[in-house]
Amino acid sequence: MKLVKINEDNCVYCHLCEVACKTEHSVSKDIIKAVKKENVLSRCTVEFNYPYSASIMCRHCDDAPCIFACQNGSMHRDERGYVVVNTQTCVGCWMCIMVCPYGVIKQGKNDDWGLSIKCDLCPDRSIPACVEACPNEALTFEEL
Amino acid sequence: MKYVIIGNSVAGINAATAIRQNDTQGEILIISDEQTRPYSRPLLPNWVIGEVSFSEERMFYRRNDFFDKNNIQTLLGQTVEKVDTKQKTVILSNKENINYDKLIIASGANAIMPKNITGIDLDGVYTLTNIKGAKKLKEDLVKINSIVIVGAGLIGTKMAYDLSKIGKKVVLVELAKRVLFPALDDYAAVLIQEQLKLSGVDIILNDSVVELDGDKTVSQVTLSSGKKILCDACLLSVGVAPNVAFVDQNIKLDRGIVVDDYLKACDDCYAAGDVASIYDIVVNVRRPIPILPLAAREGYIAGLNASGHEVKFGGGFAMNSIEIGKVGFISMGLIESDTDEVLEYKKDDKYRKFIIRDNKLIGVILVNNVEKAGMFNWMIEKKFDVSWIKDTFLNNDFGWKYFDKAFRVLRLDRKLQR
Amino acid sequence: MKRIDASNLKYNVLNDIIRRVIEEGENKIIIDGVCGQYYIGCGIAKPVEIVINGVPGNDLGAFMEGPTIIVNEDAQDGIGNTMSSGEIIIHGNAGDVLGYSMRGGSIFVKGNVGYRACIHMKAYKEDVSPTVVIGGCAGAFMGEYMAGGTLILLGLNRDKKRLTGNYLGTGMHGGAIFVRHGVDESLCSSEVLISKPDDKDMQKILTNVKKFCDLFGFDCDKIIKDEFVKITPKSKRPYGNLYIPGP
Amino acid sequence: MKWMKDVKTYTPPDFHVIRDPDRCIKCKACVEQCSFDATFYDEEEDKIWNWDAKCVGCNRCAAFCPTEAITIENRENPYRINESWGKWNVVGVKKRAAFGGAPVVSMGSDKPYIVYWDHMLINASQVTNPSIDPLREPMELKTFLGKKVDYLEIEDGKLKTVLYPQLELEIPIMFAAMSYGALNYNVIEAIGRAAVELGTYFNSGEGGLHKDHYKFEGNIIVQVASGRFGVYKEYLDVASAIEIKIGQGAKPGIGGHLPGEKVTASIAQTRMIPKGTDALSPAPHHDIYSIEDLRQLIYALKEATEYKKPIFVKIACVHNIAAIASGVAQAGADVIVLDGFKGGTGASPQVIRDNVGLPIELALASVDDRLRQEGLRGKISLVASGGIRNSMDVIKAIALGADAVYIGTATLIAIGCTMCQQCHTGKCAWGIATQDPFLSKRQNPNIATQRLVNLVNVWALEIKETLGAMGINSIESLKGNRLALRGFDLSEKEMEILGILHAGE
Repeated sequence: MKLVKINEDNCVYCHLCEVACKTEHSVSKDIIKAVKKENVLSRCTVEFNYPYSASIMCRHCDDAPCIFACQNGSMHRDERGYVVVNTQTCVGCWMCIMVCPYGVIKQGKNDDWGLSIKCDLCPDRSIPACVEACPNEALTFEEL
Repeated sequence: MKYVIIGNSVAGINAATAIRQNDTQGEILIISDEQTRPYSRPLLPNWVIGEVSFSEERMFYRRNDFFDKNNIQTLLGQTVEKVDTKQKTVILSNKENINYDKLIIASGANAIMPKNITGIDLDGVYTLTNIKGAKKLKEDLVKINSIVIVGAGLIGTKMAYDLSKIGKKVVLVELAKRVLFPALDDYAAVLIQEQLKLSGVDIILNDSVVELDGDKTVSQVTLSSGKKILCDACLLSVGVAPNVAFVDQNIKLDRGIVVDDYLKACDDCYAAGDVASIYDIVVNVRRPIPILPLAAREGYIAGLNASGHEVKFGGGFAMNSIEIGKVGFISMGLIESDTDEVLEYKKDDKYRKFIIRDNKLIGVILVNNVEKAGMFNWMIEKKFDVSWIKDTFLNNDFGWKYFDKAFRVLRLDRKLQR
Repeated sequence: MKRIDASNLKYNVLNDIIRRVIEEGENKIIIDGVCGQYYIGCGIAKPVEIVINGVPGNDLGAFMEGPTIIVNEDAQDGIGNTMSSGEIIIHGNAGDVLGYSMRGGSIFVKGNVGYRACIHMKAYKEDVSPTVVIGGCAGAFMGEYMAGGTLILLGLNRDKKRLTGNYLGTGMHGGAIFVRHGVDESLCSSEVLISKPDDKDMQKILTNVKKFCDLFGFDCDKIIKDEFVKITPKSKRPYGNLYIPGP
Repeated sequence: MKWMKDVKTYTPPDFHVIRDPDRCIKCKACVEQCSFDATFYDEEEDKIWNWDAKCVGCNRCAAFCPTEAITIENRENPYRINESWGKWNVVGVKKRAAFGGAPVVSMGSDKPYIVYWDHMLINASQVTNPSIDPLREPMELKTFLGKKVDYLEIEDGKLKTVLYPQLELEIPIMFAAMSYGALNYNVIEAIGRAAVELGTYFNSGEGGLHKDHYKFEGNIIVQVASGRFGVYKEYLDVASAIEIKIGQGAKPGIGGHLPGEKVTASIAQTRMIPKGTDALSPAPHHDIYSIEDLRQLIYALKEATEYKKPIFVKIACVHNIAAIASGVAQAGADVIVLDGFKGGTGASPQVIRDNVGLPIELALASVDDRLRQEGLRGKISLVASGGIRNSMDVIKAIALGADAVYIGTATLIAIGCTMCQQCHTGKCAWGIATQDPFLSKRQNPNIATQRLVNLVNVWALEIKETLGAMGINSIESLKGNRLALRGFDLSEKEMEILGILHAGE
């Protein structure tokens, strides 16, 4: 299964993966609108602790604890085999956050309900937006 | 091969999923006394106050096509009266016998009805662990203006908050000195109590209900302190007890069904979910831990083992996630200790607490900054040596950045599987 | 042991013979009749012993790693140029630029040395540090740019001669120079500090002087009881303030 | 703003950072990329600020801004225009007066001296001696560097003469000496990999060679400079050739100076010096005061490597370069490297960089002439370096008499350098001239290698096409062929030194 490989030795802490992620997961698909109007949350998070920096996102565990913890089947494995959350049914109980061993699920909002936000490896793209945006090959899309 | 699963909820569904992954041919039958599609039990409080309805997909545990897609038979609305593990038969209350090759008991737990409260049989006394109890409460809700909730556990607390949100007068009575006693320590509980009070909930601590009075319907609650509270209804949420009435003598019981490391109760019979007494890796005892993530995993492992695998279940530990008003918290494992190393960070409504024993993390409370909680969960589960990294736990920006590079790379490259 | 007669051999021929002999596994070589051949022992990286009878030419033991070279007479310029380890023992005087840029091993000279001894000598990795002991006097610019190591100047055959020349320790930014009988401060550059050696320094001096005396037959006790001074750089960065970021 | 500016040492900013607030999405890409603190985020105000005085014009922020919200502009001279003083002279006086130090600068001189390359045109064939299509016909760029014998003796059908060691270059372009310390590990790694892939050589510079880079054996030229950093047996053995650095074009007659803060543990080990001390390269080699002394070092190195490797001697172009080069040739060097006035540097006093030396074009022509006159040119090889900016500069250099060229600045520009001239600060925002582990990550060796390979391959293609147009099918035939060049806008004297005719002649 192809995944986003995190090459921390190449990460330059530029946040462009986050920007690309926000844009890809916005309604408008417009970078400025996505950030300024839609307030989209990024699925990946860039961490920094000099000199380390890296963008961390869902590792799509084979044995995903978040799927087990989900109280109504919102967290599931899609046809590609990736762990994704059904935004229509998620109620934001944060049980997935409680068990995610990588700490990569974020708290978002979905109308009245909370919404777990996580990497869905861009189902509409052949290469995830963050990988494409990374200027230094710190994120690569490959078999892990 | 015929698999029979008693219980149509989290453990049962996951057991069926696991069996179907391994055995595409075998017959799978799920028996449940409930008539509904498997639904999300934690959402019942929301359903009661009308935030969500059964017409919405989010109310259900699996999508509508789940049984068809996985070729699972169901027998709904039937109560299991007896399990005969010698004959490998399940006897239903309508005296029908169902034979099985493998049995998985995932019958869950029911609300405890305390025997020492008089007047518990009156109308207007509710419980909220299944659809039956919830339905009753929902139907009567229009008539109820004030309600006493007995037991400030997860259900009690959430219900108290939800009911006061829709304008009911709520009194929350708790025997212990704080709300959410087993899940939170004093500091965190105060944060929750503040939220409850803000939304209008009266909290009475260190007290218990001894008597319910009323003419057919509850109208007054008497506490052991002698205090009397006028009300229209009383919700009992003092805990749950495993549903084990139907098992035979081959299946050993303590508080729940005793299982081995492979979740086996006896030959060809497995137990999973709230009904099973499993190993608590934090407090080192066997006991039922009635929480959803564990039920799901147990069900899945029981299903795997029933269909020919030998997967060990390493045990679990208590963990809770709840949001009351503006305060969201996650707690895991032990929450208080006088004898272990305790790390604490307190600032306004931010709270982080870690309990460490022998350089292993055994308990965590996170309030209002919970996104990395799962990493601690992993450390507890894996009995990870935290001596070299524990100093960073209290940082609000805790994350991968504090790990040793080699370890981090291995983990993020999925070379070190969870 | 192998004896080589170097009379009338050109340096490249002689060195080729030495290299071949070492390749064959010989670990002690005596070269007789040496008369000014350059580069003896240059670039040899084996712990062999080379004894030289006669006066070897420039760049004796340059770039070498490990050999012991014993010269029984005087030697010329560039001894131990950029050497990494090994030992050079001169039973006479040595010429200019002794131990240029050497970073390990040791050189013992019985007599005087010329100008610019131990320029840019340096130490690295804590435990790798060169040592040079000079029995006689030295010329100007001794220890220029010195970045590490130990240089001991004994001034044994002083004879009214100045112990060192001008510009002692110019640009020095590491290591230590020990001078017996003290040093004329006006000869030193402004980058150095002159102090009294502490016990640890004295121990180091004693060890090296003892070895020097064993090699050349002096009375160690007599030499060591005289006063020594220690010359060290004021800063590891002598020219740190000369420049500003431009443009 | 964080803190008020220092009024006492004020000089007007060189750049103006313009941020379009409508486009800025506060993603902080610019903030994290600026290593000079010229842009920073104020959390309380939720605002990103610019500080023009700190901007060095490296354009890292503009390059990374995903919404093109940032523009960097050169600030006009704010002082009253004075043709004889100019901004730089005023600022120069002020800075020296305020800080009490000599400004150190990097990269090649930016002063408007004449670039002779741009005053030479290349010939092409028409009708007679027809042009060649390099895409379909073989075109030889292979070059050998090293001492050549006068004549070959053949005995029994076999070569009797013992040939001198040679470097074999697939392309007459090598990567110039840039030391570990000036550049970081990742950049050297990339340059090494590119050299291997291209079949050419890279020069380690005077800072030694990291153990990890020994794997490039076969494509390494190592340098022995006055500091002798990292020079030891293995280092000499792993090299294909050894270069004695006498001088550097950007700072002829000046020593090197790697400040102590750049001497990290790894660099200290590679250079074989203590960690944190200044790495001082003396101006001269203190064992070289004459051509004879140089000869001594050349042969010491030859002895140390058993005459198996060519010895390069790199000299900076200065006024009597022809006589010096002749001496170097006679001292036994196999290859002479001429480093021109426009050559780059990691750090050089500004006045030296901008005023001392000689352009490579003139130096190369005069050295080639002199060596020819003395009958030495056929014996040794000449490498030109310092200010080679494109493939046509390579062609012109070879026509003026070089065997091959070194490229330094072009190498760095290929991998990101924007010539902001801040190498000496160690804060290179492009992750090139810095040892900061966080900044060094900005160079990904995989990407950088590819860029270098692309650059040199494209130059090679352009050279082949130009050779084809000239009707030459081997770079060898171009060497010293000054008839292929014509000058324009040059004085008679300049053309005389360059040895070329005026355009139209």
